[in-house]
Amino acid sequence: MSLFIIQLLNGLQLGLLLFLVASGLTLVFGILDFVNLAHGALYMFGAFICATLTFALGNFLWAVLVALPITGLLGFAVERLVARTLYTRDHLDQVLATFGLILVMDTAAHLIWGPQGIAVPLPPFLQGQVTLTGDLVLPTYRLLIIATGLAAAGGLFWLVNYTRLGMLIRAGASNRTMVSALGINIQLLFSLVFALGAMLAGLAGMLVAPITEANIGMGNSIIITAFVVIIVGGIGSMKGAFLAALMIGLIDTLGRSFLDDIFKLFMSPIAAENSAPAISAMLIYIIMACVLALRPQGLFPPKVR
Amino acid sequence: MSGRGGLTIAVMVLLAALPPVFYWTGNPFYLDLATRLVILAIAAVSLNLILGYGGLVSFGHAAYVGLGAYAVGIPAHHWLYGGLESLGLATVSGYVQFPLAIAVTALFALVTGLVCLRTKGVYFIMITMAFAQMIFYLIVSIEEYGGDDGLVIDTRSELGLLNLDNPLQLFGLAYVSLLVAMLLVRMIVNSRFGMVVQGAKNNPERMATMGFNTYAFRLVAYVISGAMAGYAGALLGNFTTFISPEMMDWSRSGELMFMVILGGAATTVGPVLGAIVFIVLEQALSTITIYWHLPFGLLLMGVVLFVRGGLAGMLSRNKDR
Amino acid sequence: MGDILQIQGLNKSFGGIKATDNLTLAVETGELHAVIGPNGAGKTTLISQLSGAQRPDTGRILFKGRDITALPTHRRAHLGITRSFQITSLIMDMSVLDNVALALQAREGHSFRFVQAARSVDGLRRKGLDYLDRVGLADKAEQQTVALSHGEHRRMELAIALASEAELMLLDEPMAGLGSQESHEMVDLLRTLKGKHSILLIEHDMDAVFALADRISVLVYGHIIATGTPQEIRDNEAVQHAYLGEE
Amino acid sequence: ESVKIGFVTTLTTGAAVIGNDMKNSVELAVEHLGGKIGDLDIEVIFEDDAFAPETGKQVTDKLVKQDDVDFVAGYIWSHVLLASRKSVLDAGKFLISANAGPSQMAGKLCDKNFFSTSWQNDQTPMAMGEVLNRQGVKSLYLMAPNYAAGKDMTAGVERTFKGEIAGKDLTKWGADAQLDFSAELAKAKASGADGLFVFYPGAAGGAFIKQYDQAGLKDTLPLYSVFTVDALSLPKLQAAGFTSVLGSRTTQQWDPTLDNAANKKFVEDYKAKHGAYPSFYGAQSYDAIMLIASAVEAVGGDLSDQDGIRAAMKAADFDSVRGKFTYGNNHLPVQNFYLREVIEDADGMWTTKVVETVYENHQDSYASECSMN
Amino acid sequence: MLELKDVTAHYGTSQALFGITLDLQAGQVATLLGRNGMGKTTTINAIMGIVKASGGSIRFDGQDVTTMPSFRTANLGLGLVPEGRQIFPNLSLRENLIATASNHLGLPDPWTVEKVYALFPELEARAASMGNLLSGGEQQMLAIGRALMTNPKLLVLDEATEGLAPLVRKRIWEALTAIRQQGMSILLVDKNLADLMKIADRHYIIQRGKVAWSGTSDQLNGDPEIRHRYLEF
Ligand SMILES: Nc1ncnc2c1ncn2[C@@H]1O[C@H](COP(=O)(O)OP(=O)(O)OP(=O)(O)O)[C@@H](O)[C@H]1O
Ligand SMILES: Nc1ncnc2c1ncn2[C@@H]1O[C@H](COP(=O)(O)OP(=O)(O)OP(=O)(O)O)[C@@H](O)[C@H]1O
Ligand SMILES: [Mg+2]
Ligand SMILES: [Mg+2]
Repeated sequence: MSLFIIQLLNGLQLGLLLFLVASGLTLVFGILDFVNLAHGALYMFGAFICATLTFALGNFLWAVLVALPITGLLGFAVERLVARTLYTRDHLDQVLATFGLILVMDTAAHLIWGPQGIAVPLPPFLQGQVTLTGDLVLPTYRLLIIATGLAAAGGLFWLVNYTRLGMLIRAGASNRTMVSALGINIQLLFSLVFALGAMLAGLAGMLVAPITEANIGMGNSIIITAFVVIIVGGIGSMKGAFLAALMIGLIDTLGRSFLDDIFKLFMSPIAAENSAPAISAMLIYIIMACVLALRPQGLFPPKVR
Repeated sequence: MSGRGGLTIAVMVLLAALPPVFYWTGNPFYLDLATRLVILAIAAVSLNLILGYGGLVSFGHAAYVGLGAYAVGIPAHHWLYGGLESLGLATVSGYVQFPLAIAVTALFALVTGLVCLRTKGVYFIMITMAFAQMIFYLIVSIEEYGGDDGLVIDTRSELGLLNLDNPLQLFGLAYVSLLVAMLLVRMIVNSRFGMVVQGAKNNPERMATMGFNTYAFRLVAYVISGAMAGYAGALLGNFTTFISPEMMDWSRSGELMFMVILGGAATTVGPVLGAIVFIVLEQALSTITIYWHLPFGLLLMGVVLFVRGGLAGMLSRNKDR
Repeated sequence: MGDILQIQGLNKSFGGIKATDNLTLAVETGELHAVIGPNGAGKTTLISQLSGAQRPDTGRILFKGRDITALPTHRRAHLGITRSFQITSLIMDMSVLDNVALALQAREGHSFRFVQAARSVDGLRRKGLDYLDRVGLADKAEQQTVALSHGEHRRMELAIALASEAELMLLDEPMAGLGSQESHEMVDLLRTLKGKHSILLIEHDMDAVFALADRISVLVYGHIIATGTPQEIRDNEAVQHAYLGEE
Repeated sequence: ESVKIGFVTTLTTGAAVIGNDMKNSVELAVEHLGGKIGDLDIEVIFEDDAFAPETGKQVTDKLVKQDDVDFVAGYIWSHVLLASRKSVLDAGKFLISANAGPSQMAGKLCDKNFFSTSWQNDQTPMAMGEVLNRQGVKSLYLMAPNYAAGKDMTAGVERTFKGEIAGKDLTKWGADAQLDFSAELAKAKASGADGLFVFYPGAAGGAFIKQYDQAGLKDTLPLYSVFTVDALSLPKLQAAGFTSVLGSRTTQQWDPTLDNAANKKFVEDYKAKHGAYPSFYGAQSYDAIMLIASAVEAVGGDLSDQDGIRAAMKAADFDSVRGKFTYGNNHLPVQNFYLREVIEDADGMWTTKVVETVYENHQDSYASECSMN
Repeated sequence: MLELKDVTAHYGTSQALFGITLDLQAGQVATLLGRNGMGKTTTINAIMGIVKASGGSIRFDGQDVTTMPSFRTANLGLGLVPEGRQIFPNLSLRENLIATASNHLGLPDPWTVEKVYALFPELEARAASMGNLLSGGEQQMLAIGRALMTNPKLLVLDEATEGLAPLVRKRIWEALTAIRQQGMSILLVDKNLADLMKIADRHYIIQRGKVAWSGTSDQLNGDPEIRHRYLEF
């Protein structure tokens, strides 16, 4: 039983991490209508910048605080140089250009930081484990991730749905020309949103770095999962991204933990041992296909797209 | 003749002439390169049918290529190591393998298309990718066919008088196939069927009001495209003599997409041009530096940012002036 | 001649809004039946249900006596129902003529024809130009649709509806966006269709409505409050109050 | 005149760390040879497989057809080697694996022109299973990536380990490989096993070690790994202070502390040049060049004397950094395997040292399937 | 207040405006007339900076706005009711009103949501509906309200009564008359000539991208020849 609870918490933590990546993506995609494949590259840069700063400043938390605005600036630059000219083009052009950007950023990271990746040390108070009850033990750091993820989710939800800025962002997504003709500096607004998206991606990368490490290619493995999350949730919906991220985090974790046991109930142990990993690797795609087969717009499509 | 018609002919003539010249002048490697290029161009042409003309951005097209290749590899494997004789699938006959590749991919397109085509836009992109990934992991988990280690095709398809072990003949087959594929797609898109598919790209609601069941038309286009990609896959299997799930990875599907867009979506010559530029650049840059992704990425971005309508658009525009 | 279209007890609500409220209406074969009513009364919603774009919650729609309530849009088109859109809906990246040619093609039966080039099918082009000529767009036939002005788009909308030669045409504000002269021309054009097609016309241009309609129904809050000849409607006080003002 | 050697390894993606180490070692070997074998210049052409079998095959084709090399060496990954094998052997060239050791090529697919300076996949985990038996581990939890080598590794340890398997997780691998192991670690802990066996090569290894550290399992669930903790990951782990890796055990056919002259020279010169310990990948690559050199020298630089070169290679008559070894009928080394422990060296650098010899002159179990003798 | 001199404009390579010259005084109401496709909307888009003028100059309130980005022009006090409504589909009706609301000129007694509802009571009941779900007429009213909420001093209406019921149309003319009395200027495109004659001071007839005729309502009324030639009654 306690294993089950731990796995629930692990799933929650994975889901929130996914949400951080997906939220920036859904912000830029759902709101600016810009498909940014290079979101993963920003995630990687966040991790690397933070890793470097951790050694320079001697403390992980300080590094995160300094790295956040830097990734924001990086996002700002990407918006200026690449994204801006592409808003009015179709998605395919955006996909192609940002794919090019991935190649550039990955190679740049390789040139700057080398291929080996950087392991990020945590300050002592985050290194230990917290005993919740009896044998419910969780690494302290994972709790920090849970807290950060929840805070970011709340903040974003409020920003997009309940502020005038949020309204303008949504309005701009559907009709830039009109927003501009009604007196709003839409370019600036879009730059800011893009930078915010980059910061969210960067933050996720920074939080992951102490668990895995800052690594070339880390962005490319997360980006597809992040897309799956926002698709399952419904593009442009913060609520959808949040719930889908949790759902996928939980299903993935629980699938990895219990699928083989479940399979053993109705097939031979050997067959179960072989098919369980195959199925659990496919799991998120199966979920996505099922969701889309039943609800072609995702689980929580925003009221309009 | 319009600028683009001239461009198409020029490209195709060059593509036919250069590779054999390389071969005879002692550069067999460049003939190989051209064969791979032409085969991928077939896949890109097939993708262009649904992506360029139909607006159906399939992000799982590499899966069809891969399935086509496995339709060659699996029978060849059983022919060597036994099994499946009862189904007649332990064979190296191209007359079985190629139709099998087409049939399997058409069926896969039909089944997944039924589901995928209910969705639109980016949802479609992602669900096609999801199905491709499922096939990917499925093959990875089948140890009999090498799992993720892949499968070596020890014997190429036997096709009557053609000897596919001869690189020139293999190139010839691929080249003719490409020509046929281009003509086929051209014919389809200009036909009444093609007009419906193109109309449905922009405004399916209007098309329905006119009386077209757009779902059925798109499904047929999707199946045709998938089957053509499967055929390309069968050729690719014969060419590389080694197949692995890796060739179905989403990044491979992405590359096919890029060939189409780079060259110019919804044009006859675009996908071919895209394949040429993509492969040649990849080859040329990677011999210069292992950091070739950097200039390559910059070039991709440059093309998108500054050249609208892909290379075909740019080249034929200049000619028109 | 009987009724080509019968609407029986139709209901459709969106959340709390009853856009169609137990609506019953019949269109006689060959008549031009106008539906007028205030903004937001449910006129477009009615057309959407008739064309198949939206499903009614309850109620039945009979076309030539056959229940079509559950048929998808394209099947209804085959039976002979077409609509025009209040908010222009065209294939923007095709030429003006291709748009109309597609409508003609749809009438040929199935379009699973893979070999002959559509643009070389003589009948499609010639007839397409004919219809464009009728709405005054023949000289724009080869232009990309997106490059036309608003009023020109509105006229294309009508050309497509005409080209479908449907027995029943559901026209949603065809005059909207037209200049005053073009409106007059359009009235003349619609007049020539009378008798050949049954038309359900939605329009806020009262001059046009009174000039054309055989019968008028007034739709308010999702149900019909009056049906009658133009004169009867003009004299109806409730209608005066709810819709016409003192005009 | 020159000897042309094509060397295929991974120079991009995260796995380029391995490729770089191999490249450094090859270059060091060429340097030690003075850039010449007899009268012939050594020309090494490095190619990047980008961690993908298709790319690996393409660059191999290029080496064979365009550059017309005499030897093709390298290959980190089994699937890349399997994909490229035919291109090299059909062209009648020599193929030397400096790392990958798929069972097929040790058995059914063995070839007269194929040699290995590494091992067969199963051998290292088999040695680990043996160690576990000796240490009295009663139950074991297994974790590895879900791909061919991962399955080979778990199969290898299961073949020799006599205790009970408390559980096994094969995790997602490939482009979107799983790097967060919280769920598996929780399971492993809950299983109550005495030990945890893992195989996580490359970047995944570092990630695994960190999470193992964060989960605080060092005392309750000792770690036994193969190909996970190596000279490439240790500096990173040391920089980040993950001390739980100190003392962890791993098996291998080579170690920087092996006491022979060739190894001393290799390790010391490597350290002097690159400021770090070489890894086993590097050691095997160094050996590959030395093997080629010994064979070319044996035929007096006559590269057309294929039979002579083959016979000379088969003799393995060179100073290997792992000490003397012989070739089995399948042209795979028959060699010792050692148990190594992670320690801090005199200069404060983390590295490994040999604890004991697990196997002496061990031959892989597929040799009998090979038709050569 | 608004002054266009020889303004030309292109869509890609095809020219749509061939030299438009017009001016509009503070507190005046002017109209652009002409058949479909003659360049009325293009003129308005050039003023707003949505389409870049390729030649000539546009001045508003003493400032050159020819090349200004459109949000700057708007903030100088231009409020647009665009052709085809262009409601934000993914915002609720109420959000459509407040998202871009402003009072850059610091006008006393600015427009509020309540005032807009008072003008168009139909809207209040739909306040929470998403923009794209509104009926055509509701969208049109909303577009007018949205422009008013930016508190402009020049209101530009491009076919603002399209698709509105006669009663509502009447109410709009009344409202425009009242607004004008508060000193706001108005530039109008509409097809209901009779109504325009009553409210407008000046008319400009646009023919193939040029001003073919201009004059007062009385002049237009008194010149059937002109009406016949350009507007073709
Ligand atoms: N999909 C929908 N969801 C929610 N409400 C809707 C939807 N479609 C229409 N409505 C509402 O239903 C009512 C009727 O809309 P409809 O478009 O049918 O009006 P209409 O009579 O055509 O008006 P107009 O003359 O202004 O075009 C309107 O109040 C509108 O806001
Ligand atoms: N996006 C566009 N691309 C190319 N040409 C265009 C575009 N929009 C309009 N045009 C052309 O510019 C000319 C003027 O169009 P405009 O929209 O200004 O006309 P209008 O007078 O407003 O007509 P309407 O009464 O129909 O709204 C038309 O001939 C039209 O074809
Ligand atoms: Mg309506
Ligand atoms: Mg206009």
